[in-house]
Amino acid sequence: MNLKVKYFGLIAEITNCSEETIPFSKHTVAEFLDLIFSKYPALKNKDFKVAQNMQLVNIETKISSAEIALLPPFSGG
Amino acid sequence: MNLKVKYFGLIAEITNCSEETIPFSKHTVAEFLDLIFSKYPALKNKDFKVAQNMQLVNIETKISSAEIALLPPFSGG
Amino acid sequence: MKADKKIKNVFRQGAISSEFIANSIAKHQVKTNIGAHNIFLGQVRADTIKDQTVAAIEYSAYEDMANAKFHEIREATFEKFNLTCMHIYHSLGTVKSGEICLFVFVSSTRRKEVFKALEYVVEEIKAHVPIFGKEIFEDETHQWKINS
Amino acid sequence: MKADKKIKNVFRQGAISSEFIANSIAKHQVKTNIGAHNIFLGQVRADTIKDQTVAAIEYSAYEDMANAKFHEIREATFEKFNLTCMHIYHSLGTVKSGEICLFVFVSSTRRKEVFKALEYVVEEIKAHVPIFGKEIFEDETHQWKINS
Repeated sequence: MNLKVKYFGLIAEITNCSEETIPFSKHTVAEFLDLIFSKYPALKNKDFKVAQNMQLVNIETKISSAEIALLPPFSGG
Repeated sequence: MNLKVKYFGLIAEITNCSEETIPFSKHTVAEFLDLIFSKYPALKNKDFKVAQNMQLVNIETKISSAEIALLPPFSGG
Repeated sequence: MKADKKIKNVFRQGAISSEFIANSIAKHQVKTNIGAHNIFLGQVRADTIKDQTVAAIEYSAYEDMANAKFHEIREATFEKFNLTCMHIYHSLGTVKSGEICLFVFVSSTRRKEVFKALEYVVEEIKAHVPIFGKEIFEDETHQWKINS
Repeated sequence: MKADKKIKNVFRQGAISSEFIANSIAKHQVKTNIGAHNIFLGQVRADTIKDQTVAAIEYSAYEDMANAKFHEIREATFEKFNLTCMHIYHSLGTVKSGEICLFVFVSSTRRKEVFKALEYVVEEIKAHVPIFGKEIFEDETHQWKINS
Protein backbone atom coordinates (compact mmCIF):
# COMPACT_ATOMS: atom_id res chain seq x y z
CA MET A 1 0.00 0.00 0.00
CA ASN A 2 1.20 3.54 -0.80
CA LEU A 3 0.60 5.96 2.05
CA LYS A 4 0.18 9.69 1.47
CA VAL A 5 2.00 11.09 4.52
CA LYS A 6 1.49 14.71 5.59
CA TYR A 7 3.78 16.66 7.92
CA PHE A 8 2.96 19.87 9.78
CA GLY A 9 4.70 22.60 11.76
CA LEU A 10 7.90 21.57 13.49
CA ILE A 11 7.59 18.05 12.01
CA ALA A 12 7.53 19.41 8.44
CA GLU A 13 10.61 21.48 9.26
CA ILE A 14 12.48 18.31 10.20
CA THR A 15 11.28 16.21 7.26
CA ASN A 16 11.86 19.22 5.00
CA CYS A 17 8.66 18.49 3.09
CA SER A 18 4.95 18.79 3.76
CA GLU A 19 3.79 15.65 1.99
CA GLU A 20 5.28 12.52 0.46
CA THR A 21 4.23 9.05 -0.67
CA ILE A 22 5.70 6.16 1.32
CA PRO A 23 5.22 2.49 0.39
CA PHE A 24 4.16 0.49 3.47
CA SER A 25 3.82 -3.30 3.66
CA LYS A 26 3.26 -3.83 7.40
CA HIS A 27 0.18 -3.30 9.60
CA THR A 28 0.17 -1.02 12.63
CA VAL A 29 0.89 2.61 13.39
CA ALA A 30 3.83 1.41 15.54
CA GLU A 31 5.34 -0.32 12.50
CA PHE A 32 4.72 2.78 10.40
CA LEU A 33 6.54 4.90 12.98
CA ASP A 34 9.56 2.51 12.90
CA LEU A 35 9.78 3.27 9.20
CA ILE A 36 9.44 7.04 9.77
CA PHE A 37 12.05 7.07 12.55
CA SER A 38 14.54 5.18 10.40
CA LYS A 39 14.02 7.77 7.65
CA TYR A 40 13.98 10.80 10.00
CA PRO A 41 15.87 9.96 13.22
CA ALA A 42 15.41 13.55 14.45
CA LEU A 43 11.68 12.88 14.90
CA LYS A 44 12.32 10.31 17.67
CA ASN A 45 12.41 12.83 20.50
CA LYS A 46 9.63 15.06 19.17
CA ASP A 47 6.10 15.24 20.51
CA PHE A 48 3.46 14.51 17.87
CA LYS A 49 0.19 12.70 17.23
CA VAL A 50 -0.74 10.52 14.29
CA ALA A 51 -3.97 10.89 12.33
CA GLN A 52 -5.34 8.37 9.85
CA ASN A 53 -8.02 9.65 7.51
CA MET A 54 -8.26 12.77 9.76
CA GLN A 55 -8.90 10.80 12.96
CA LEU A 56 -6.31 10.56 15.73
CA VAL A 57 -5.04 7.01 16.22
CA ASN A 58 -2.77 5.24 18.71
CA ILE A 59 0.23 3.02 18.05
CA GLU A 60 -1.80 -0.21 18.02
CA THR A 61 -4.25 1.02 15.38
CA LYS A 62 -4.16 -0.91 12.09
CA ILE A 63 -3.33 1.21 9.08
CA SER A 64 -6.08 0.87 6.51
CA SER A 65 -6.27 4.28 4.93
CA ALA A 66 -3.96 5.97 2.47
CA GLU A 67 -3.79 9.33 4.27
CA ILE A 68 -1.63 9.59 7.37
CA ALA A 69 -0.63 12.85 9.11
CA LEU A 70 2.01 13.62 11.74
CA LEU A 71 0.73 16.44 13.96
CA PRO A 72 2.88 18.38 16.42
CA PRO A 73 1.18 20.03 19.47
CA PHE A 74 -1.83 22.14 18.45
CA SER A 75 -1.51 25.87 18.99
CA GLY A 76 -4.54 27.51 17.43
CA GLY A 77 -6.30 30.55 18.81
CA MET B 1 -35.75 69.89 55.48
CA ASN B 2 -36.64 70.11 51.80
CA LEU B 3 -36.10 66.80 50.01
CA LYS B 4 -35.38 66.64 46.28
CA VAL B 5 -37.32 63.50 45.32
CA LYS B 6 -36.65 61.74 41.99
CA TYR B 7 -38.97 59.23 40.32
CA PHE B 8 -38.07 56.74 37.58
CA GLY B 9 -39.75 54.39 35.13
CA LEU B 10 -43.16 53.11 36.20
CA ILE B 11 -42.98 55.20 39.39
CA ALA B 12 -42.54 58.43 37.41
CA GLU B 13 -45.53 57.44 35.28
CA ILE B 14 -47.68 57.23 38.41
CA THR B 15 -46.40 60.44 40.03
CA ASN B 16 -46.59 62.11 36.62
CA CYS B 17 -43.33 63.94 37.27
CA SER B 18 -39.66 62.97 37.37
CA GLU B 19 -38.59 65.22 40.22
CA GLU B 20 -40.17 67.41 42.87
CA THR B 21 -39.29 69.12 46.15
CA ILE B 22 -41.10 67.81 49.23
CA PRO B 23 -40.83 69.39 52.71
CA PHE B 24 -40.13 66.68 55.32
CA SER B 25 -40.07 67.17 59.08
CA LYS B 26 -39.84 63.57 60.33
CA HIS B 27 -36.92 61.13 60.46
CA THR B 28 -36.97 57.74 58.77
CA VAL B 29 -37.50 56.34 55.30
CA ALA B 30 -40.67 54.64 56.62
CA GLU B 31 -42.04 58.04 57.66
CA PHE B 32 -41.05 59.48 54.28
CA LEU B 33 -42.92 56.65 52.54
CA ASP B 34 -46.06 57.39 54.59
CA LEU B 35 -45.96 60.89 53.16
CA ILE B 36 -45.41 59.61 49.61
CA PHE B 37 -48.22 57.03 49.88
CA SER B 38 -50.65 59.66 51.13
CA LYS B 39 -49.73 61.84 48.14
CA TYR B 40 -49.67 58.95 45.60
CA PRO B 41 -51.87 56.07 46.87
CA ALA B 42 -51.24 54.16 43.60
CA LEU B 43 -47.61 53.60 44.66
CA LYS B 44 -48.65 51.42 47.60
CA ASN B 45 -48.80 48.17 45.66
CA LYS B 46 -45.77 48.89 43.47
CA ASP B 47 -42.35 47.30 43.83
CA PHE B 48 -39.56 49.87 44.26
CA LYS B 49 -36.39 50.62 46.20
CA VAL B 50 -35.39 53.86 47.88
CA ALA B 51 -31.99 55.50 47.41
CA GLN B 52 -30.62 58.31 49.54
CA ASN B 53 -27.69 60.19 48.06
CA MET B 54 -27.39 57.39 45.44
CA GLN B 55 -27.16 54.59 48.02
CA LEU B 56 -29.96 52.08 48.56
CA VAL B 57 -31.52 52.36 52.01
CA ASN B 58 -34.08 50.38 54.00
CA ILE B 59 -37.18 51.63 55.80
CA GLU B 60 -35.37 52.14 59.12
CA THR B 61 -32.64 54.34 57.65
CA LYS B 62 -32.61 57.94 58.93
CA ILE B 63 -33.05 60.56 56.24
CA SER B 64 -30.14 62.97 56.35
CA SER B 65 -29.59 63.84 52.72
CA ALA B 66 -31.59 66.10 50.44
CA GLU B 67 -31.64 63.70 47.45
CA ILE B 68 -34.06 60.77 47.58
CA ALA B 69 -34.94 58.51 44.63
CA LEU B 70 -37.71 55.94 44.13
CA LEU B 71 -36.41 53.16 41.90
CA PRO B 72 -38.61 50.49 40.28
CA PRO B 73 -37.04 47.11 39.35
CA PHE B 74 -33.83 47.50 37.34
CA SER B 75 -33.93 46.31 33.76
CA GLY B 76 -30.68 47.35 32.15
CA GLY B 77 -28.84 45.34 29.53
CA MET C 1 -2.54 48.71 34.11
CA LYS C 2 -4.48 50.12 37.05
CA ALA C 3 -8.18 50.72 36.97
CA ASP C 4 -9.00 54.30 36.10
CA LYS C 5 -10.21 56.11 39.23
CA LYS C 6 -12.29 58.75 37.45
CA ILE C 7 -16.02 58.06 37.14
CA LYS C 8 -16.81 57.73 33.43
CA ASN C 9 -20.09 58.25 31.64
CA VAL C 10 -21.15 54.80 30.46
CA PHE C 11 -24.26 56.02 28.62
CA ARG C 12 -24.62 56.58 24.87
CA GLN C 13 -27.70 58.10 23.28
CA GLY C 14 -29.53 55.48 21.19
CA ALA C 15 -28.32 52.09 19.92
CA ILE C 16 -24.66 51.06 20.02
CA SER C 17 -23.54 50.62 16.41
CA SER C 18 -21.36 47.83 15.07
CA GLU C 19 -18.94 50.54 13.83
CA PHE C 20 -18.57 51.80 17.40
CA ILE C 21 -17.76 48.27 18.53
CA ALA C 22 -15.29 47.75 15.67
CA ASN C 23 -13.56 51.01 16.52
CA SER C 24 -13.24 49.95 20.14
CA ILE C 25 -11.71 46.60 19.10
CA ALA C 26 -9.28 48.28 16.67
CA LYS C 27 -8.00 50.63 19.41
CA HIS C 28 -6.69 47.57 21.28
CA GLN C 29 -4.22 46.57 18.55
CA VAL C 30 -1.54 48.74 20.14
CA LYS C 31 -1.92 46.83 23.44
CA THR C 32 0.27 43.91 22.43
CA ASN C 33 0.27 42.33 25.88
CA ILE C 34 -3.39 41.35 25.34
CA GLY C 35 -4.02 37.77 24.23
CA ALA C 36 -7.77 37.45 24.73
CA HIS C 37 -10.78 39.73 24.42
CA ASN C 38 -14.30 38.81 25.49
CA ILE C 39 -17.28 40.91 24.44
CA PHE C 40 -20.89 40.77 25.60
CA LEU C 41 -23.59 42.46 23.54
CA GLY C 42 -27.15 42.85 24.75
CA GLN C 43 -29.61 43.04 21.84
CA VAL C 44 -33.25 44.13 22.08
CA ARG C 45 -35.54 41.17 21.38
CA ALA C 46 -38.82 41.47 19.45
CA ASP C 47 -40.61 39.47 22.16
CA THR C 48 -44.29 38.81 21.67
CA ILE C 49 -46.38 39.38 24.81
CA LYS C 50 -50.16 38.90 24.60
CA ASP C 51 -50.15 39.22 20.79
CA GLN C 52 -48.12 42.42 20.89
CA THR C 53 -44.55 42.48 19.57
CA VAL C 54 -41.82 44.65 21.12
CA ALA C 55 -40.71 47.22 18.54
CA ALA C 56 -38.18 49.04 20.75
CA ILE C 57 -37.04 49.62 24.30
CA GLU C 58 -36.77 53.15 25.62
CA TYR C 59 -34.08 53.27 28.30
CA SER C 60 -33.89 55.75 31.12
CA ALA C 61 -31.63 55.73 34.17
CA TYR C 62 -30.83 57.42 37.44
CA GLU C 63 -27.70 58.50 35.60
CA ASP C 64 -25.47 59.72 38.42
CA MET C 65 -26.17 56.69 40.59
CA ALA C 66 -25.83 54.35 37.58
CA ASN C 67 -22.44 55.76 36.62
CA ALA C 68 -21.30 55.49 40.24
CA LYS C 69 -22.47 51.83 40.27
CA PHE C 70 -20.72 51.09 36.98
CA HIS C 71 -17.58 52.56 38.51
CA GLU C 72 -17.92 50.34 41.60
CA ILE C 73 -18.42 47.30 39.37
CA ARG C 74 -15.29 48.22 37.36
CA GLU C 75 -13.21 48.58 40.53
CA ALA C 76 -14.47 45.29 41.99
CA THR C 77 -13.82 43.48 38.71
CA PHE C 78 -10.23 44.74 38.46
CA GLU C 79 -9.75 43.57 42.08
CA LYS C 80 -11.10 40.08 41.41
CA PHE C 81 -9.68 39.34 37.95
CA ASN C 82 -6.39 39.94 36.22
CA LEU C 83 -7.54 42.18 33.39
CA THR C 84 -5.67 44.51 31.09
CA CYS C 85 -8.68 46.67 30.35
CA MET C 86 -12.44 46.91 30.51
CA HIS C 87 -15.05 49.06 28.76
CA ILE C 88 -18.79 49.31 29.39
CA TYR C 89 -21.37 51.19 27.31
CA HIS C 90 -25.14 51.25 27.80
CA SER C 91 -27.80 52.95 25.71
CA LEU C 92 -30.23 55.63 26.84
CA GLY C 93 -33.31 56.55 24.82
CA THR C 94 -34.82 54.40 22.07
CA VAL C 95 -33.19 51.17 20.90
CA LYS C 96 -35.15 49.25 18.26
CA SER C 97 -35.50 45.47 18.29
CA GLY C 98 -32.38 43.93 16.72
CA GLU C 99 -30.21 46.82 17.89
CA ILE C 100 -27.58 46.69 20.62
CA CYS C 101 -28.16 48.35 24.01
CA LEU C 102 -25.24 46.98 26.10
CA PHE C 103 -21.58 46.52 25.16
CA VAL C 104 -19.16 45.08 27.72
CA PHE C 105 -15.56 44.49 26.63
CA VAL C 106 -12.87 42.88 28.81
CA SER C 107 -9.29 42.02 27.82
CA SER C 108 -6.49 40.08 29.45
CA THR C 109 -3.11 38.54 28.75
CA ARG C 110 -4.67 35.07 29.00
CA ARG C 111 -8.10 33.75 28.20
CA LYS C 112 -9.08 32.10 31.51
CA GLU C 113 -9.58 35.48 33.16
CA VAL C 114 -11.82 37.04 30.55
CA PHE C 115 -14.60 34.45 30.68
CA LYS C 116 -15.12 34.72 34.42
CA ALA C 117 -14.72 38.50 34.45
CA LEU C 118 -17.23 39.14 31.66
CA GLU C 119 -20.00 37.05 33.20
CA TYR C 120 -19.40 38.72 36.57
CA VAL C 121 -19.65 42.22 35.07
CA VAL C 122 -22.83 41.49 33.11
CA GLU C 123 -24.59 39.91 36.11
CA GLU C 124 -23.58 42.84 38.34
CA ILE C 125 -24.94 45.33 35.82
CA LYS C 126 -28.27 43.52 35.52
CA ALA C 127 -28.67 43.31 39.30
CA HIS C 128 -27.34 46.60 40.63
CA VAL C 129 -27.48 49.43 38.09
CA PRO C 130 -30.61 51.65 38.15
CA ILE C 131 -31.56 51.49 34.48
CA PHE C 132 -35.19 51.20 33.39
CA GLY C 133 -36.45 49.75 30.11
CA LYS C 134 -39.83 50.61 28.69
CA GLU C 135 -40.89 48.04 26.10
CA ILE C 136 -42.73 49.83 23.29
CA PHE C 137 -45.06 47.56 21.33
CA GLU C 138 -45.87 47.91 17.66
CA ASP C 139 -49.25 49.48 18.50
CA GLU C 140 -47.43 52.10 20.65
CA THR C 141 -48.71 50.73 23.95
CA HIS C 142 -45.95 49.86 26.42
CA GLN C 143 -44.95 47.90 29.49
CA TRP C 144 -42.00 48.21 31.88
CA LYS C 145 -39.38 45.51 31.41
CA ILE C 146 -38.29 43.37 34.36
CA ASN C 147 -34.96 41.50 34.18
CA SER C 148 -35.09 37.73 34.61
CA MET D 1 -32.58 27.20 14.32
CA LYS D 2 -30.80 23.94 13.58
CA ALA D 3 -27.06 23.66 13.24
CA ASP D 4 -25.95 23.77 9.63
CA LYS D 5 -24.90 20.28 8.55
CA LYS D 6 -22.51 21.39 5.79
CA ILE D 7 -18.82 21.56 6.70
CA LYS D 8 -17.77 25.21 6.43
CA ASN D 9 -14.34 26.65 5.82
CA VAL D 10 -13.39 28.37 9.07
CA PHE D 11 -10.08 29.74 7.79
CA ARG D 12 -9.38 33.28 6.60
CA GLN D 13 -6.08 34.35 5.04
CA GLY D 14 -4.25 36.78 7.37
CA ALA D 15 -5.59 38.72 10.38
CA ILE D 16 -9.30 39.05 11.12
CA SER D 17 -10.16 42.76 10.81
CA SER D 18 -12.41 44.74 13.13
CA GLU D 19 -14.51 45.62 10.06
CA PHE D 20 -15.10 41.91 9.43
CA ILE D 21 -16.24 41.52 13.04
CA ALA D 22 -18.49 44.58 12.82
CA ASN D 23 -20.07 43.25 9.66
CA SER D 24 -20.73 39.91 11.32
CA ILE D 25 -22.39 41.68 14.29
CA ALA D 26 -24.49 43.89 12.00
CA LYS D 27 -25.84 40.87 10.12
CA HIS D 28 -27.50 39.69 13.34
CA GLN D 29 -29.80 42.71 13.63
CA VAL D 30 -32.44 40.90 11.58
CA LYS D 31 -32.47 38.01 14.07
CA THR D 32 -34.76 39.68 16.56
CA ASN D 33 -35.14 36.60 18.75
CA ILE D 34 -31.53 37.08 19.91
CA GLY D 35 -31.05 38.81 23.27
CA ALA D 36 -27.37 38.14 23.97
CA HIS D 37 -24.19 37.82 21.93
CA ASN D 38 -20.85 36.69 23.31
CA ILE D 39 -17.67 37.13 21.29
CA PHE D 40 -14.18 35.78 21.93
CA LEU D 41 -11.22 37.31 20.11
CA GLY D 42 -7.73 35.81 20.24
CA GLN D 43 -5.07 38.47 19.71
CA VAL D 44 -1.38 37.78 18.96
CA ARG D 45 0.78 38.87 21.92
CA ALA D 46 4.21 40.47 21.52
CA ASP D 47 5.64 38.07 24.11
CA THR D 48 9.31 38.41 24.96
CA ILE D 49 11.16 35.09 25.14
CA LYS D 50 14.91 35.11 25.83
CA ASP D 51 15.23 38.79 24.86
CA GLN D 52 13.40 38.24 21.58
CA THR D 53 9.96 39.76 20.99
CA VAL D 54 7.26 38.04 18.94
CA ALA D 55 6.53 40.16 15.85
CA ALA D 56 3.95 37.81 14.29
CA ILE D 57 2.55 34.30 14.28
CA GLU D 58 2.42 32.36 11.04
CA TYR D 59 -0.47 29.90 11.19
CA SER D 60 -0.72 26.67 9.24
CA ALA D 61 -3.23 23.83 9.66
CA TYR D 62 -4.19 20.39 8.53
CA GLU D 63 -7.08 22.19 6.89
CA ASP D 64 -9.45 19.36 6.04
CA MET D 65 -9.13 17.76 9.46
CA ALA D 66 -9.35 21.17 11.17
CA ASN D 67 -12.57 22.08 9.35
CA ALA D 68 -14.02 18.66 10.21
CA LYS D 69 -13.09 19.22 13.87
CA PHE D 70 -14.60 22.72 13.86
CA HIS D 71 -17.75 21.15 12.47
CA GLU D 72 -17.79 18.50 15.23
CA ILE D 73 -17.32 21.24 17.85
CA ARG D 74 -20.21 23.24 16.34
CA GLU D 75 -22.51 20.21 16.40
CA ALA D 76 -21.58 19.31 19.98
CA THR D 77 -22.09 22.92 21.11
CA PHE D 78 -25.56 23.15 19.54
CA GLU D 79 -26.39 19.85 21.32
CA LYS D 80 -25.21 21.08 24.72
CA PHE D 81 -26.40 24.70 24.71
CA ASN D 82 -29.51 26.49 23.56
CA LEU D 83 -27.98 28.78 20.92
CA THR D 84 -29.52 30.70 18.06
CA CYS D 85 -26.33 30.82 16.03
CA MET D 86 -22.57 30.37 16.13
CA HIS D 87 -19.69 31.54 13.92
CA ILE D 88 -16.02 30.61 14.08
CA TYR D 89 -13.16 32.12 12.06
CA HIS D 90 -9.44 31.37 12.38
CA SER D 91 -6.52 32.92 10.55
CA LEU D 92 -4.03 31.15 8.32
CA GLY D 93 -0.72 32.75 7.30
CA THR D 94 0.84 35.74 9.01
CA VAL D 95 -0.90 37.61 11.84
CA LYS D 96 1.13 40.42 13.40
CA SER D 97 1.23 41.08 17.12
CA GLY D 98 -1.82 43.13 18.13
CA GLU D 99 -3.90 41.59 15.33
CA ILE D 100 -6.75 39.10 15.74
CA CYS D 101 -6.33 35.42 14.77
CA LEU D 102 -9.47 33.84 16.25
CA PHE D 103 -13.08 35.10 16.27
CA VAL D 104 -15.78 33.01 17.95
CA PHE D 105 -19.31 34.44 18.03
CA VAL D 106 -22.27 32.78 19.81
CA SER D 107 -25.80 34.15 20.20
CA SER D 108 -28.85 33.10 22.16
CA THR D 109 -32.25 34.29 23.27
CA ARG D 110 -30.97 34.58 26.84
CA ARG D 111 -27.57 35.40 28.27
CA LYS D 112 -26.96 32.42 30.57
CA GLU D 113 -26.37 30.12 27.60
CA VAL D 114 -23.83 32.24 25.75
CA PHE D 115 -21.25 32.43 28.56
CA LYS D 116 -21.02 28.66 29.01
CA ALA D 117 -21.16 27.95 25.29
CA LEU D 118 -18.41 30.40 24.35
CA GLU D 119 -15.91 29.10 26.90
CA TYR D 120 -16.67 25.53 25.83
CA VAL D 121 -16.07 26.31 22.13
CA VAL D 122 -12.81 28.17 22.75
CA GLU D 123 -11.39 25.40 24.97
CA GLU D 124 -12.38 22.73 22.44
CA ILE D 125 -10.67 24.65 19.63
CA LYS D 126 -7.45 25.07 21.62
CA ALA D 127 -7.36 21.36 22.55
CA HIS D 128 -8.59 19.54 19.46
CA VAL D 129 -8.08 21.48 16.23
CA PRO D 130 -4.84 20.78 14.29
CA ILE D 131 -3.59 24.35 13.86
CA PHE D 132 0.08 25.23 14.25
CA GLY D 133 1.49 28.62 15.17
CA LYS D 134 5.05 29.63 14.31
CA GLU D 135 6.14 32.57 16.45
CA ILE D 136 8.31 34.86 14.32
CA PHE D 137 10.66 37.05 16.37
CA GLU D 138 11.77 40.52 15.43
CA ASP D 139 15.17 39.18 14.30
CA GLU D 140 13.35 36.70 12.00
CA THR D 141 14.27 33.63 14.03
CA HIS D 142 11.27 31.57 15.13
CA GLN D 143 9.88 28.98 17.51
CA TRP D 144 6.78 26.80 17.42
CA LYS D 145 4.04 27.96 19.77
CA ILE D 146 2.57 25.53 22.32
CA ASN D 147 -0.82 26.33 23.88
CA SER D 148 -0.99 26.57 27.66
